[in-house]
Amino acid sequence: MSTTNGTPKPVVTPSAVEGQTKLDYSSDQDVRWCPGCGDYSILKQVESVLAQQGKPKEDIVFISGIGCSSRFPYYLDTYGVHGIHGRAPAIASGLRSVRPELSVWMITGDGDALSIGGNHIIHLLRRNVDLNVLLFNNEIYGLTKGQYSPTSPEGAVTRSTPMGSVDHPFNPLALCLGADGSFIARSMDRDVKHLREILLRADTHRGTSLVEIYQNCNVYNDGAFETFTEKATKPMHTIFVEHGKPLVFAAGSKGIKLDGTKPMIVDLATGDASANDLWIHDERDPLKASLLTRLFDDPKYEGAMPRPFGVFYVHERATHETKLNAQVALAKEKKGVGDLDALLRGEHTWTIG
Amino acid sequence: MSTTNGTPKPVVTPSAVEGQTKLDYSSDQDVRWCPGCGDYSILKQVESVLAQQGKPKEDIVFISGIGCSSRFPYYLDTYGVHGIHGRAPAIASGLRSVRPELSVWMITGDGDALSIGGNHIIHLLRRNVDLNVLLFNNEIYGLTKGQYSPTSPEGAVTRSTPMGSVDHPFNPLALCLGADGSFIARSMDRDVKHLREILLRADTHRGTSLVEIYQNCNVYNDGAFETFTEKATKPMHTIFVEHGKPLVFAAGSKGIKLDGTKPMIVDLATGDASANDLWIHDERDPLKASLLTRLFDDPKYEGAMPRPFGVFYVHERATHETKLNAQVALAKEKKGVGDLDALLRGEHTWTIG
Amino acid sequence: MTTTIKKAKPVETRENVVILFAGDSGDGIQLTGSQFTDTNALFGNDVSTFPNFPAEIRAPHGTLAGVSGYQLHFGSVEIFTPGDQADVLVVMNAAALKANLDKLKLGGTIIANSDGFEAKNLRLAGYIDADDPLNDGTLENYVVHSVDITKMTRNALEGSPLGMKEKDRCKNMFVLGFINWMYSRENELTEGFLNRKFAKTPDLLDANKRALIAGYNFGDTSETFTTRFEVHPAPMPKGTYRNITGNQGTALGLIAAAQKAGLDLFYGSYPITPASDILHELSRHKNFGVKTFQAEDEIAAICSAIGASYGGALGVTASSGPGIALKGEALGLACMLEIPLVVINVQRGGPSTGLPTKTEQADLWQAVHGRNGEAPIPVIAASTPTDCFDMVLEAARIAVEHMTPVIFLSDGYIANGAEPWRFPQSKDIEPITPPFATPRPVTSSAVETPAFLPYLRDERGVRAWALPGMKGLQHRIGGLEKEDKTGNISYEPKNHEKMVQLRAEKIARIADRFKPIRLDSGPDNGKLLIVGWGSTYGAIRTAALQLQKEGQSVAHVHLRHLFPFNKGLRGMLPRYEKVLVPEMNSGQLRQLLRAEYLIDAQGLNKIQGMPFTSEEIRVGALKLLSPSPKASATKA
Amino acid sequence: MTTTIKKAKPVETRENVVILFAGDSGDGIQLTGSQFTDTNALFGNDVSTFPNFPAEIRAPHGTLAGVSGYQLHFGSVEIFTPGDQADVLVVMNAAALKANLDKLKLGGTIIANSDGFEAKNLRLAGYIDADDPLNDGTLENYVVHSVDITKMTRNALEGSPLGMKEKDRCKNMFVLGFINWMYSRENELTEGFLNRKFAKTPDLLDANKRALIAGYNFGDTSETFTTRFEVHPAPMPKGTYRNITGNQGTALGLIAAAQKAGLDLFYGSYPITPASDILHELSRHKNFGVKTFQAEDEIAAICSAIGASYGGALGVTASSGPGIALKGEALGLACMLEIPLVVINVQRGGPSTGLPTKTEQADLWQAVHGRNGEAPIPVIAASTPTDCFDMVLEAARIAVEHMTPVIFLSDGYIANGAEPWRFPQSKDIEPITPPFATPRPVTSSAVETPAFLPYLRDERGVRAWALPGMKGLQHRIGGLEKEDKTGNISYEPKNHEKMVQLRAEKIARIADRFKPIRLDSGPDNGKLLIVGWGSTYGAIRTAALQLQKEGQSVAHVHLRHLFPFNKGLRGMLPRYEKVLVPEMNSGQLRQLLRAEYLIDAQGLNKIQGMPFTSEEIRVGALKLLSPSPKASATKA
Ligand SMILES: Cc1ncc(C[n+]2csc(CCOP(=O)(O)OP(=O)(O)O)c2C)c(N)n1
Ligand SMILES: Cc1ncc(C[n+]2csc(CCOP(=O)(O)OP(=O)(O)O)c2C)c(N)n1
Ligand code: SF4
Ligand code: SF4
Ligand SMILES: [Mg+2]
Ligand SMILES: [Mg+2]
Repeated sequence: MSTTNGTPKPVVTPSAVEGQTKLDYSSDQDVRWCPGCGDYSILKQVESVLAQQGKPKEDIVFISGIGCSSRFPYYLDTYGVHGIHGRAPAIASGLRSVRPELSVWMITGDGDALSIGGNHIIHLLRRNVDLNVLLFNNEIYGLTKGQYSPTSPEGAVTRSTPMGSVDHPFNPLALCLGADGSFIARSMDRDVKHLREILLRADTHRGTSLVEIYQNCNVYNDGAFETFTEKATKPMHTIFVEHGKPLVFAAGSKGIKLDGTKPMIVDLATGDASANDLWIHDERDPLKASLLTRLFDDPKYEGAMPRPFGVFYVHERATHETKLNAQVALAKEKKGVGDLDALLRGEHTWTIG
Repeated sequence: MSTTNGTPKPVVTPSAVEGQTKLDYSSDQDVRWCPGCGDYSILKQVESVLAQQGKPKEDIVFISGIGCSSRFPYYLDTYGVHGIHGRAPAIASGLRSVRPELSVWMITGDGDALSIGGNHIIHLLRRNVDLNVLLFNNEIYGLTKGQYSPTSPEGAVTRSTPMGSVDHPFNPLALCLGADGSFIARSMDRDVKHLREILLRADTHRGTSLVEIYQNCNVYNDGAFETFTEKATKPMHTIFVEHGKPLVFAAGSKGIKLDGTKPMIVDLATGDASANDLWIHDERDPLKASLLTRLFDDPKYEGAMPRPFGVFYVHERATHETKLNAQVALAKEKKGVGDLDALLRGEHTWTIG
Repeated sequence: MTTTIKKAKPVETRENVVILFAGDSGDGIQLTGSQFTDTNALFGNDVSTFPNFPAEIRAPHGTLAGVSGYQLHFGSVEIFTPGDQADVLVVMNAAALKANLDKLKLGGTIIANSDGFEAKNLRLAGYIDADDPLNDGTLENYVVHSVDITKMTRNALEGSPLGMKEKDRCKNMFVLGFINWMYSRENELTEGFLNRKFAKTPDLLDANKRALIAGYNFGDTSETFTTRFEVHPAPMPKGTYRNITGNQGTALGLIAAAQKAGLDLFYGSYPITPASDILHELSRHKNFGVKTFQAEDEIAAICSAIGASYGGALGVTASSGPGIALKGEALGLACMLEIPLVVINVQRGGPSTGLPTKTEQADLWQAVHGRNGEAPIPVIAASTPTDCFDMVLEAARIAVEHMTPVIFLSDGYIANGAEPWRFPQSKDIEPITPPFATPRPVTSSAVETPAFLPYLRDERGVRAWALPGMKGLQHRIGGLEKEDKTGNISYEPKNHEKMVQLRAEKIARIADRFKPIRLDSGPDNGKLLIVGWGSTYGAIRTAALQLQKEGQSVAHVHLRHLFPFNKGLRGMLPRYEKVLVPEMNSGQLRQLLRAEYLIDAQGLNKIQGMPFTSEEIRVGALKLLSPSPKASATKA
Repeated sequence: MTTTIKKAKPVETRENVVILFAGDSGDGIQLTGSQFTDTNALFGNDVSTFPNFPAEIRAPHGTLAGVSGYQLHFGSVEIFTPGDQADVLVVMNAAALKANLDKLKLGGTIIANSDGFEAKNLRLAGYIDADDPLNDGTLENYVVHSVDITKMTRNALEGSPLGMKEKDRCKNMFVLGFINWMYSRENELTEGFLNRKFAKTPDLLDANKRALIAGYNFGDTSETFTTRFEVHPAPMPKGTYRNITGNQGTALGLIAAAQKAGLDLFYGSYPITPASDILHELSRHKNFGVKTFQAEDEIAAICSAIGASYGGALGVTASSGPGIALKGEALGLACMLEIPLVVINVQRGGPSTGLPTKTEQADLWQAVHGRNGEAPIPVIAASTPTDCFDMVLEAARIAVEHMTPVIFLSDGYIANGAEPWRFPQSKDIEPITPPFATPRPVTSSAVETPAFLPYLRDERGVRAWALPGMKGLQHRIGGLEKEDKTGNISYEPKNHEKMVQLRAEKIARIADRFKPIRLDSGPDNGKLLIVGWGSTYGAIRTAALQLQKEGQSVAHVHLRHLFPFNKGLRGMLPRYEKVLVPEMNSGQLRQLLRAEYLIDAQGLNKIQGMPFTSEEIRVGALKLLSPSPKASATKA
């Protein structure tokens, strides 16, 4: 396969590929997650986004590591690689280097991406390889039956920590931003509409689109995110950020304003603060984005800040494969397409007889 | 060796250990770095700090990975492990788990720590294992003779990138802060006084003290940091931050103030701004610290922000080994010190004959 | 309470029984099985079990992929395997039947939960146009008891405040009660278990107990069951016993080793099936000074263990094949540093991710040869669940006393399987003596102190263990080649060769301490020697004893030391006309034996993720003894 | 300009000469050596070189640790090694002499830069109380020419605007000029080289040229040198030649393979000595569609190559022992995926970090056995620098045409050593045919398309290569065991065994394509067969030819395929009374041969980070032929 420069992804309108319906993208394998697992809803939204984007199936590749989440590729009728634990980013980077015209998705879990795969993820982000990375965060090792993960809260009692975990967990998005990720977002399995929107945004971003998805493991860590997902508590504990819009939550009754670099909750109902005073979300501001990632309080505590969802940060910069392939093109242009015989003969030769 | 809870490091006054002079801490091995290598000055300062702290040599351990920098342990008459590439954090974590009373230093390079060892470093930082980590950043692979590293600037022409690197480099301190490091600092080989101060601060901090040290590799990447280290350019391009003090540089003629979350350079000479308007450095403020790490402009560009040096961030939180050993102590207290016979017999037994 | 056994129904005595419980992963099959195992063990039977989990991922209810099984072999005679074929098959639904029927012997008994054979179940299990096997005659060669366990459990729980779902979860207790009755066992032990488990949830406690008793009484009263059975206690060696799985044995062995060496135990590990249970078990015993560290990956796991050993603890790491593959570089470092380290590989089906929940022995080559450079490391394998305790203790003993990493091989079969264990007394376990260096007074200046020689060796070629904190012994070690004695970096050609030899001799000399090799059974010379290693022990032993009964000239030796070999092996092998090496791989031990002893060892290889049956071994041996058409070639 | 050879001084003819240049790492020894090599090669001599670098870390000037050496063997006869002992030793300082004197044959010539023997140098070199070996008689068994090269170079450069330091850096050109004179060679080639190198820095160009000529003229005029030498062209096969190192050969072989297969070359690698130069070389040839990816570690390196191969490129990764150890798990994945992949191991001294700049062959076991599970992977080794080109091409051919990872073994000795290469014509290189699958029309709904079978195999057991983008061939692959043909996940026992066998047979069948095995030299039956592999080729060949001259019944076969073996080997081995296997390890190939063929192969093992000398092989062979005290036992 000879490769081309990082050609822009074909922007295909839904109608582009005739008669593809959502079902079209699902494979013939029966899905094998536990009944009630949050993974089902994510699969559904991805299928729906694929259908809307309407790219030809054969031009799409799903690459994953190992974990419950990483079984994902088997359930889609695209190309797919179920890799080894934590290494999906490297496999995907190699693939995109030689096939920049393909649409590549990467599926990973909190253990796969942040424990064994941590190094590959941060290097993927700094290099900015054009992928949609879906990080299924259920704050547990599901597939191996319930050990704590790098996102499990301190004190978490799991099969490997009967007295509670002593590890301070990662703040995944702070880490990803620290690695200079070019697209950082958070969504949840339970809010399908939001999830769908974010996945669409991710797919259209050119570069590594990292989407952390809060996903419920109803077998080993049920309800880990219920404060954010359940009707009763969701309004007070979540805030959905949108570019150019003020940070409001609690059904518009509360907002967040910035006092210098310090975020504070203000009451909008009692007119002692108005929408104009509020922190206006700017996706392009890396400093504000890092402040957003720091809104990471444990909701259990009094006066905890709400947890942000949405696209935290977007930055357009050249992808790794574009630059790599540009050098190849440039070399061909400057030196001419390689002549094997010239290469073999080298600089100094001598002839005998 | 039975272990104790993370006992506080003995605070020893210089006089504590009789007649130890600086020389005391250097080993009988002759130092084998290239003449002129920045590593020499770092070694010198570490020896001087050890002498000042005056801990008994046998209670100090230096652990390193692989690289020119990682030869460091051989040159000190303490205990030392020259490990394998990138894995020093894991070796050190194991050691501290069982020997929390020791003083442990870790020596690593930009390749060792941020390329192959990236995952271990970020997990070390989040767990907050009590170590002094000296990251020798020379923006090159020295030992393997000059390939680019994860901190080499984009476009860097090295032995493995004749057409220039296409990798966007890490911002090491942003990454470390993103991993929730509890002590983040930067210094340079050429400013020995500053280096010494920072090393002292690092040694007294309880937790993972990460110090990035700009180190000149005069053979493969000579002058990488000269804008920051040379008399002529240093004043305009560096800013030395101190807790509670305003951000001033250029010999007091310029300062940095914060417009919301936006840092801007102001002129102090022409009275159009005064020290009171300036950004006051607060080591304890994680948000401001992350803004500091973002002062990372390439000095070549017009209007580049000066590069900060000093302690960016300090946060006292329990170390991993303290919590781990506390659980052991608690278990012994609650269940009583383990009785092997009771353990072997278990719950249900039956007797025959 | 205690149910009293009415002698109403006739009781037949059996020498041994193989019973296989099967159902949905959600049905609590593993619990039923292990409870019945404990009851029989406590009663005095010899037992051997084989839990067969579904693939890691939980499959939709009622599908073949979701079937969980628990096979128990108990008897009044010595038992070495979970049994080749089952006498009784208990199935909670159609999928369980479909998946396990081939494991039931002809004429065997099937106890089926009729409620699990609805059209839906049948379809999910893949019965063509949902024909019910219970009624369409497919089972005419078996004794079938179709019982609506669901309904009867619900009836038994009438009035209980529990919801239907929770009630149905008590089905397994109904089954257990019934089986207790069928084999003349008491509910007592299980009741005690339930009291502890549900102490805080009286409703669940009550429901489970009621289901248990209901099952028992059902057997007593139901017309369909005319006889019950009795399996007398086995003539086991006098002593006190408990039941134990291989992974438990491994965990306990490590703690015992640390205690006997006076060291803290540091366990650095990254979860992986089927090794994780060792981590789970150890993490519960912190009061023994056990420190468990769940590392970010397998490399960090082994390196943290190396760091802990350097600090003076017993450093241990464990994984399974794919994770062990990641530890190769660090193993080389440990080999160079010459410090104690135990590396556990609970083998599973490979290559790559392979068959995570299935068993295999295909990591032997990796253990013996899987490193760069000349890096000899002792390799030890356990042959049964209880042997895991003894062998990991041996591994730790060698690691500490000989200052070397040691690889301990177990596998999914013995790791999860259980058997009675006549556990030792702490005082009867020989102490382990770490070769600690002796600290030396410090003088104020480094120059004056005569240099400490970290790589000076004793007569066994072992260096001293100098720990940080020991005065005057400061030294630096690492992965670069070292100068003899001083341990300083050296690239000197002759020195390198010498160090390679010193490291090799040190390991070779470990064989000096092994007990003389002895046959497991059979004549000390003859037609055929079966050489086994690891978890094939039970099947080979059973087959060998059987063959000897049949008058065949067959002996069995089982290797626990795979590297270095027991010196006695060299003399033993030539005393037999033929050598057969059964392995759950393509012939890895066979390759090592052929190279070492130049004997034409033959292989009997099964690579199905399932243990050998003793019959497969017997047939394989017979083929070699007399290549006759008689011994039908069940290709193992 | 061209210097004209005045025939003033008598010229002696030599058949072959071994010259060893040695000095500080800063002295430009490697350049002097390689320039003189090129000059002789160009002249028509056969040549073989051995650059011997100091340990990775640069040591203080003048110390033993800092000595860099370059040994060149050139002649009018066929040359297979850099020579056992040197005829001429050129040393720039005392340390260089101390470190290399033992490599000079008795009566050999020493050309010493007297300026490098100041008291300071002598102390640094560790000469006891700074006795000057040039004058204290220690060298009485050698012909010593002490020349103040530094001073003469400075004189020659008088008036040059260069600083003293820069002037002194021209010393190596003075030496080269002098040696050119001594062996009746022209300065021409080097002048051309200098013109290119210093095109942009006329001062340096001028200085280097002046030093070069000064050295030449010094020889001509100086009284001390009475004779010069002549080495006539070697009777090499007709053709056009160039000089090439093993790492260059490997890089070029990979590019040729990709071109011949019509694939892009993707090289994912993490720097490590001595493999890095392959990365450096490849990164200069992007115009061949070569994509080099410097990964964050070795695991990412191999995984990126797997991803690239999955995408339809020729995926290649390389490292040395410690890095290869990290690739084991991913190798297992590639084996399961059954996609092309070339994994290069440029071996170095081990274990662990070992001796990074020294050579060894101790990673053979790791290559053949170093994985979890049954994961057979072909292993191929190169025997000389030029053979690296042929063998890596062979490795890539097998990888692509048989859809499998292949391990290619080189080592530090041939990787850095150079020899003349009669390079092939592109058209004479046989094309490589990837077994691409054929895309199929898509229908609008997945249900209607008959499922594509990614694991359907052809008669060689090879599956088709279906690339993303190919219509209608969407499929999912991974590391879990697969169902035959469909590639769907399967835990079915019999299927697992079948797949293990299919994968093994596929690899075994690759041997069908090997050329018939042939001896390198010697009778096709007799007393002794020497079986070699890898970089020991030159030493063994030289020794074997010598022994045959001496009338010994000795043959030599050199293995390039280490797994699977060439089928002809089975018939060949028994035709000799004894088999000797020389290896730079403890006997790894020997172990494999003994297990496979049950022959009592003997080992000749050298583990010193240095290649065998042909004499060591000869003596070892003689000992085996007639264990007499005569053949003194130089323990290799
Ligand atoms: C090299 C290796 N180490 C360990 C494992 C075992 N393992 C499989 S998945 C997994 C973690 C799963 O957790 P996560 O990534 O969060 O995925 P989830 O199952 O929660 O979706 C582990 C430890 C493995 N398969 N391979
Ligand atoms: C597993 C492994 N991979 C690669 C190497 C080769 N290697 C040694 S040091 C090094 C990088 C050195 O760079 P850095 O960490 O920045 O240290 P420096 O030499 O610059 O101080 C590499 C790639 C190795 N020794 N081991
Ligand atoms: S274990 Fe948890 S994450 Fe895995 S499939 Fe089940 S519910 Fe989902
Ligand atoms: S190569 Fe660079 S980093 Fe290494 S010792 Fe030399 S100067 Fe220092
Ligand atoms: Mg998870
Ligand atoms: Mg560096």
